[in-house]
Amino acid sequence: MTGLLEIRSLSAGYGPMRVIHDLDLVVHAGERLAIMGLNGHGKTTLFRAILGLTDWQTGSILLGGREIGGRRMSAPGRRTHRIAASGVALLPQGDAIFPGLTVEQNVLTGVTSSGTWRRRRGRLDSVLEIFPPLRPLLDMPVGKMSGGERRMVSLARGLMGDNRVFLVDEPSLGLAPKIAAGVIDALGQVELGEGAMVIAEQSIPLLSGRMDRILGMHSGQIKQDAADAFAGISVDH
Amino acid sequence: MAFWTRFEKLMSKRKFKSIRQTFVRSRRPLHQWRQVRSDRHAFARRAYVNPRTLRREREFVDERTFWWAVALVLFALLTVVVDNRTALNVMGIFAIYAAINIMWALVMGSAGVFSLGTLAIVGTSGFIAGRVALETGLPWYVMLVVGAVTGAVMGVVIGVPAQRLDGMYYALLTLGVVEVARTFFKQSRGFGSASGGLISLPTYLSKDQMFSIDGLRIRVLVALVPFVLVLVLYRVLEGRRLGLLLRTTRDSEAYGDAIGVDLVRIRLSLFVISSSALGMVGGFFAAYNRSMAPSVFDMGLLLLMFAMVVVGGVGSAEGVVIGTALVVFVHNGLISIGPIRIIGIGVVVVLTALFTKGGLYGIPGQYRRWRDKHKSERIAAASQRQGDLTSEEAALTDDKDLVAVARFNDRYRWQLRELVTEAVVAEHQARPVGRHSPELDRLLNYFRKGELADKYAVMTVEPFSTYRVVALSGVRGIPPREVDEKVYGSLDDAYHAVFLRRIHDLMES
Amino acid sequence: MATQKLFAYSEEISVKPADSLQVMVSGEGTQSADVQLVRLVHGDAHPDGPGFVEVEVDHPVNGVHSVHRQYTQLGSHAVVDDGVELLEGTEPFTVATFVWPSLVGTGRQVLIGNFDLSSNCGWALGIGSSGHLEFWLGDGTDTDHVMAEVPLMERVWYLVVATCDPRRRKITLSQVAVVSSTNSVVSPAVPHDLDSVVVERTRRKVRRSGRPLVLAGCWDENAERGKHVKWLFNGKLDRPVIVDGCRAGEVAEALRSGDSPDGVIAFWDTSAGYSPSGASTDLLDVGPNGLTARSVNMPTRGMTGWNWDGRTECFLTAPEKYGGVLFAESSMTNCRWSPTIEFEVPQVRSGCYAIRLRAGSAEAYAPFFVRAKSPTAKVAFQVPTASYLAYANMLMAFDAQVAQSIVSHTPVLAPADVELYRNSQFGLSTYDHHADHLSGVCYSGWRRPIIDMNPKHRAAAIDTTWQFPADLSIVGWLEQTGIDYEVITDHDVHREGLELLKHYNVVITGTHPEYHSGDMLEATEDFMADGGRLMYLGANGYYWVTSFVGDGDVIEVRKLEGGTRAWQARPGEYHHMADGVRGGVWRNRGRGPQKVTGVGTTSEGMDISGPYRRQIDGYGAGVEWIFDAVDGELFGDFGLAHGGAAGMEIDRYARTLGTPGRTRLLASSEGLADGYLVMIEDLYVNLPNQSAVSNPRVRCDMTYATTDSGGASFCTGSIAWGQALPVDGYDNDVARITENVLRRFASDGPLPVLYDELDDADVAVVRSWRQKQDAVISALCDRTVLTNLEAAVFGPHSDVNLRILSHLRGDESGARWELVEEQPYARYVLSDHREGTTEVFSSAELAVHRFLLHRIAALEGEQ
Amino acid sequence: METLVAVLVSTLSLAAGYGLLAIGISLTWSSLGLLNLAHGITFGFAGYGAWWFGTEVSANPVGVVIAGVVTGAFTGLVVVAVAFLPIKRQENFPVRSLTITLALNLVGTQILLRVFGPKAKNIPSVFTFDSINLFGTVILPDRTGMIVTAAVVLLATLIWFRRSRSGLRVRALMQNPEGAALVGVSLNRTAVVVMMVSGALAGLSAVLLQEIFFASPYSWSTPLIKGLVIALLGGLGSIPGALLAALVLGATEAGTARFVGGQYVLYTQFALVVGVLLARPRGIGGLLDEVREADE
Repeated sequence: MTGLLEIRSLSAGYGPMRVIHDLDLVVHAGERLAIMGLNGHGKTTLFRAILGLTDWQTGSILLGGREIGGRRMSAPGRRTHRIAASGVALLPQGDAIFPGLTVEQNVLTGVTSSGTWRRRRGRLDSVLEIFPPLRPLLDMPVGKMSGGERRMVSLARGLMGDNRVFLVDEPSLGLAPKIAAGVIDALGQVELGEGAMVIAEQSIPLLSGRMDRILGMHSGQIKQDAADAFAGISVDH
Repeated sequence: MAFWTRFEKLMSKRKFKSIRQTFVRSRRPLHQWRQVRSDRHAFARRAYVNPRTLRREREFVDERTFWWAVALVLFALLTVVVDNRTALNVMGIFAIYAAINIMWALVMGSAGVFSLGTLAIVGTSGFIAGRVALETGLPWYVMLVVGAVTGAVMGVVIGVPAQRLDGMYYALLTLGVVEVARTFFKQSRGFGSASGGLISLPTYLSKDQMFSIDGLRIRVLVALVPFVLVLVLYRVLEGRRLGLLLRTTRDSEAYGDAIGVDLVRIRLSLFVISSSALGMVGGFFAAYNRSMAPSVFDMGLLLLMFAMVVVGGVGSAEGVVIGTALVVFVHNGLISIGPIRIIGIGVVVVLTALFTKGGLYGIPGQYRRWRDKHKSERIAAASQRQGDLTSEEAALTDDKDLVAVARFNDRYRWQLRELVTEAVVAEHQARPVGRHSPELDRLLNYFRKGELADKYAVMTVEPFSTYRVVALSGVRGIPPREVDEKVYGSLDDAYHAVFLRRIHDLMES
Repeated sequence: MATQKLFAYSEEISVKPADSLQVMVSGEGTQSADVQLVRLVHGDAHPDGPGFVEVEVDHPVNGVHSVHRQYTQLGSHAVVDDGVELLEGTEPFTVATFVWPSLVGTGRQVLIGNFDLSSNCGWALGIGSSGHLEFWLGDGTDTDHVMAEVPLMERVWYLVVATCDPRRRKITLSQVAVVSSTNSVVSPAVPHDLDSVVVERTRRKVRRSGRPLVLAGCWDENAERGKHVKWLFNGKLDRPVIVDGCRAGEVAEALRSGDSPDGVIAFWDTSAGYSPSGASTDLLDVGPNGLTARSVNMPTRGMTGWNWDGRTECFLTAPEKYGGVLFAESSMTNCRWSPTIEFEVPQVRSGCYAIRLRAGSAEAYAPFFVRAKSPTAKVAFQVPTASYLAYANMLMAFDAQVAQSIVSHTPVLAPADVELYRNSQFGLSTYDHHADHLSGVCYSGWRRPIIDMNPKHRAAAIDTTWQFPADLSIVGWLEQTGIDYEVITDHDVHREGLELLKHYNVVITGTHPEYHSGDMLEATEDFMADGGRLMYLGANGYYWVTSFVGDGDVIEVRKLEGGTRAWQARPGEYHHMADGVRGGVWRNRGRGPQKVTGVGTTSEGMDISGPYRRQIDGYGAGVEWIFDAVDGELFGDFGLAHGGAAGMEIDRYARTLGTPGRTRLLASSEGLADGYLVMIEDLYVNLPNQSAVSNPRVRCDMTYATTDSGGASFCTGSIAWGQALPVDGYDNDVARITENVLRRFASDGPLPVLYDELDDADVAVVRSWRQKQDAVISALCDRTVLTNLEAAVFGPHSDVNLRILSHLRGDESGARWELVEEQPYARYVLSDHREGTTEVFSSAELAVHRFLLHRIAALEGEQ
Repeated sequence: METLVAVLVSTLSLAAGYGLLAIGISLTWSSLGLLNLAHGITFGFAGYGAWWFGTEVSANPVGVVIAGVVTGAFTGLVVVAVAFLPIKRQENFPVRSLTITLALNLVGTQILLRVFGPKAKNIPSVFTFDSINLFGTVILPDRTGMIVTAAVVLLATLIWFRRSRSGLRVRALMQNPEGAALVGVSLNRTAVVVMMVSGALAGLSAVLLQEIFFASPYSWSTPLIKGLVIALLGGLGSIPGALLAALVLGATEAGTARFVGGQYVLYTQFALVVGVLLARPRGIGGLLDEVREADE
């Protein structure tokens, strides 16, 4: 059985630094997958490599059987828009949002096709149901909002398009535990259909029971069986 | 020197037979000549002992003075030798344009003002100097003085807003200044709107010299005077501590405040001084041409001058002069081939901007950087592949012990990474200090031995209750830096946090 | 100013009631400070103990006093107060010196001159920031300089000569390396191109600075600080000279041949002034004008000079080879602040006192010790002030790469440590290096703020109290026992000797009385021979040879080979400048402490501390009273120092090193970890597995011994002991044992007579330890894959296998087997003498492997 | 009243012409960080394009306008290919691109000179309907046409920028290039679109302003400077700011010409701009949002 997203012997890094080492990973259609790992073990870099944002990368990344990765030694970000347009949504950790636009406009930039653009109202409503705190803030410029609210905007934006793969980078980061749990619940509600969702997290308890599969990531490699060991290691935030 | 021969003779006598003492044979004494009436050395030489050969290598501290002297002498000789009027004209124009461009480079480079209004200052000063000379009948050199004063005034008028506006805004505004000046002098009767500018201005040539080729030679040679003056001014302003400071600090007012220097003030005075020099050149320009025309404000000329500065490289006087020589030669020397030559200049400008970082003069440096980068990339790639240094890198290191240690550590880290397991991490968390398994002990011993710089330590916030992780500087007097915002409620937690960071660093190294 | 800072020190260490005492204070960000005289009772604020305890003492000095910022002159240098006009440099002159730079290229340094930075006047011969020899002259507006052609090389002796002719405005500057086989870092066999001669004309003339000449620095002055010395030199100078007229060649020849040049204005013969009682601190001028150079911040004398040939070790036997004077920009032995408070010591009980200062958030203590006006108590607590000085303002946690390896800990820093590191203007400890990272600090003075003397201070490297704050745990315990005691200091014992000690029945030491002078050792020995009783409640004591300089406020220590040392004195520089004695550890001078106390240093390890296990001797006749009211074999598994009474640094019983035969080994430590390694002086060759986990002699011993004159010693062998006393409100086994001993020792009656049961108690301890260890090792064997051994019998081994092998090698049971090589590489015979069997093997590997398997089987069989 | 109407009409027509130029400069700067000084030569080429079509193919007004617009858009394409795409990721991009666009002016002028000669060309009139009489003032047809056309086009641009999906994507790019890439915005494609739109606007203005500036090799410099000055006054990068600035400068020009004298137009305009910038270094748009920082 082939997966929706197949990564084969991927290595990637920044400058002379190699963060991902010969990584193999298959994400199947319809599944929710969690990648656990301590800070700095390459989770964010893996997502960035899938979107072509690392300084260099080698190996193969197949989306629905089509190569979107391959060997690239420079020009980070050159292919990113194409990869994004092909249905990979990165819901990033940092502030990759547009501070001068309002919440509504920010979320609307997530629309990936003109078909969806015509149906944007309905789409917007359903996304706002997942993030109710955003509804009263629709006309507020994002630059004036708190960190937690910004994260919600960037998550909402990722859900607007017709994406096949959702890569969610540390959704709990910077959020109060209660809100973080709510966000994870909300991500659980997203209809995946034939798509898939990959969530990178440091904290196991937040995800337990909500995921189809949990993998451990350790020093740039996926350890298929390592998930349990991480349960014993609590991580300070 | 008599004293030295005697010194050497005395030193070579071996009096203490009991000690095996040798005196390394010394070179002849080094005489350092100084510039006349100055503490500075014109051609200072310095030597250093190459640590790998143990041999002395002597070199000029700054070779530029030497090459400038050679170039100026050659130029003067060329003036005398060349028999072609066009060539001599081109040389004269070159001298004047080079003087203008050097000051322009100073304004853009050191003063950090992106100004396109240079020609407005030159032209206005020339016009006003010419007008004054015509009204008063004073000789030509007065025009230089009047020009300098006018330039200084204009420097103040257009320099002050520069301190308030952003780079691009200011650049465009100065473009407006040129346009305003052009319109004004074109329309103003007093400046010869009827005759197309001021004519019959005083000059330094006598009537019969004016048309002879020898007169032309004198005309060109005298044009070297403002050029050299401006060059000296550039070296003085640029070489001074404050010039360097301005270059390195550009936009950092905070740094200026920190060292108690009013950078804004210095930048402004630099701008005014260079504007005054531009005014002086403007006055000379009027005397050189015996006329002033509003075409000096034309967009076309501005573009050409800009091309000269950009092609050579705005970062140094040398670059500017080379660019000026090139563009003047093509533009004024090759008139016969028509507008295509200007298209050629434009193409060269585009290519320079596309492919170089500091103009043509910067190409050798750019090549060196490219080569170094390439080399270091190769080294990085090789070390990634083989896990140690390249022979190239090893050969470049004086202390071979460092090479051996680096290679060892690289291998050792691979072994240590194998030891990092969840079990080890859990063991450390359970008991950060005390008896440990051999694996954990090995890891800890490696960490404890590490370099001081950036070595982790724990900082007490509240004794017995609150701790943070910091990193040592390794330099006496420089306090540790905080590595993150996290606080730990017990020492064991803090020790474990340090351990996790070290494991992380080991994995990433 | 946003934050307040206070620093203080007291002028004297040890005072008596009615003495007058000055306290020096520097305050930043505040104009005044709240002064309070306090008696210090307990320092460590650890939650398991009683916390910080001090008692405020009524005194007229209490109240608000005004303070101001005081500055400290850092760096050793020498000032020539006389002959200012002779050394002005406005007439032609020649200046020459031998120089051995130890740090070049980090900043400007002056070798000699009267240059004044604030006025740009005067001249100086120095080293530029690029490491070149330079001659500077100032004409009052600007400075001109002439620069040598090549930079100076560190750790190489040069003869440097400069001539300055103001009339012809000509300066010559020459440097010639005078490398011998012994004196520099390079050898004459490998030619280095180091020499340079430069001739140059200048535009400027020297303008008289009106300042005294300085060796190793130049003047600066500003409104805030006033006059001070800057651009300090790092390295050695030898025989600097200033001569009339320009005569470089003659001066060079004279210096080379050891003569005095002609036309001398001043000639500081740095090889003069040595005598059997030590060296003069000032540098003597042997020229006609007698311009002695006054030392500031103790330049180190008795250093090897340019002509040292390695045949002598001491400046007394060949003074002419010892012209070297070491200067260092980080030297500081006395702050020389002006007194802020002066008061009369009140009629208080003898003890540890301090002036406490507070202003806003800042707090400082200036501690001092009050002796009894005349001794009345039976008990004396000897405060190890010499050891306090040795550790004063230690920066190792920040500065030494190996610090974390030594203590097996990540440092735990406090803001005060960071402040000290940032400023480091209060001098260094004898555990630090100078700014050149080459020269160890051998002087430490009392007259400076010492952050380790703050009663609340915790040692950054190990996160426990150390020295004074740790000793306060003993003081706090003494206070609550109600036993009458008095404090005396090392300084008092050094000065007064037995005369002082003989007033007391018992002398109690601090937790770490490491630094002792010969006079102090004699006093202790005489005291015990006289029937005195010693309670040595610490470890690693009586270790380093220590000298007191001048009036005793500064100690001198040279760390030599053979001791556990933070630095290493350079060859030929082993003798103390203060009194000419050889430094190093007392053991290497034949005075190991075991001979007197019964124990001596064996290990240090700061990771964890453990409990004691009562040994066979501990149950013997005549010692039961020591364990009165102590139940169980294991005790002391608590403490403020890493959770045990046995730890930090530890001493052990060792007959071979002189422990007397009648010494009882009452108890030994257990459960120490890998941080505890054998002291290097016990190792002649490096061996694997020398930690407390695998070496039975890495332990601490509690001993008790008596002398025929009624004297006795009780040793705990552990630094952590003292910090275990205060646990549970001083109500614990450790405190009970100590109190049992103290009450018996303090009483005038005789001690119970001891009968020896075992000749060498160490053998018994080692034997029982080995039996337990056999079990541990055989357990390891079970889970280890022994095939690893087969694959590589002769190494390299895994960590576990190495441990097994080390254990087997140290075990005499192997004598049962014999392995004979009958034919090399072909026939090996292994015979078992007990069973009478033999086996034959074709290779050494196979034979050895079988041999090991037998022994492992035997280990398991014995269980 | 008559005067007032005349000044108003003059103001509006000038504002229309300059606004079309300035909005292109502002748009390019804000979305691409490129200060397009080659906007001048785009204007020049577009004028020649319209003239060539009008004289060689057909004088049909619609055709002439389309010819100008297409030439402008095509020139914009050339500019983006030379001055943006190859260097967009290199250091010191703002100064490099500025240099290249200046050099393009130099090259373009010489090409025009070589191909068409120095003589000015007259573009055929576009608006041929009758004059309008408003409160006694006769308004010429090209004035009316100019105002109406420009107003419609500018409004359409503004709506496109504010409301449409591609406008939103351009604005996203202005604010966070990496974020834009993550939602599938292509920098190259956006750059081409923006430059073609701004080139088309320059082309339109070249046709509309033909009465004032004939097509000649050097005639682009004054419109460029005016366009730049308006963009500056509006606060580089702010589109509403640029429109407002166009009105203000148009009014100044019309007022000065009417009441003081045509030769003083430049001075009053310049004084106004300097005054505003000294008071508000970020121009009018500095009061509004979405101004791209000059020193990135």
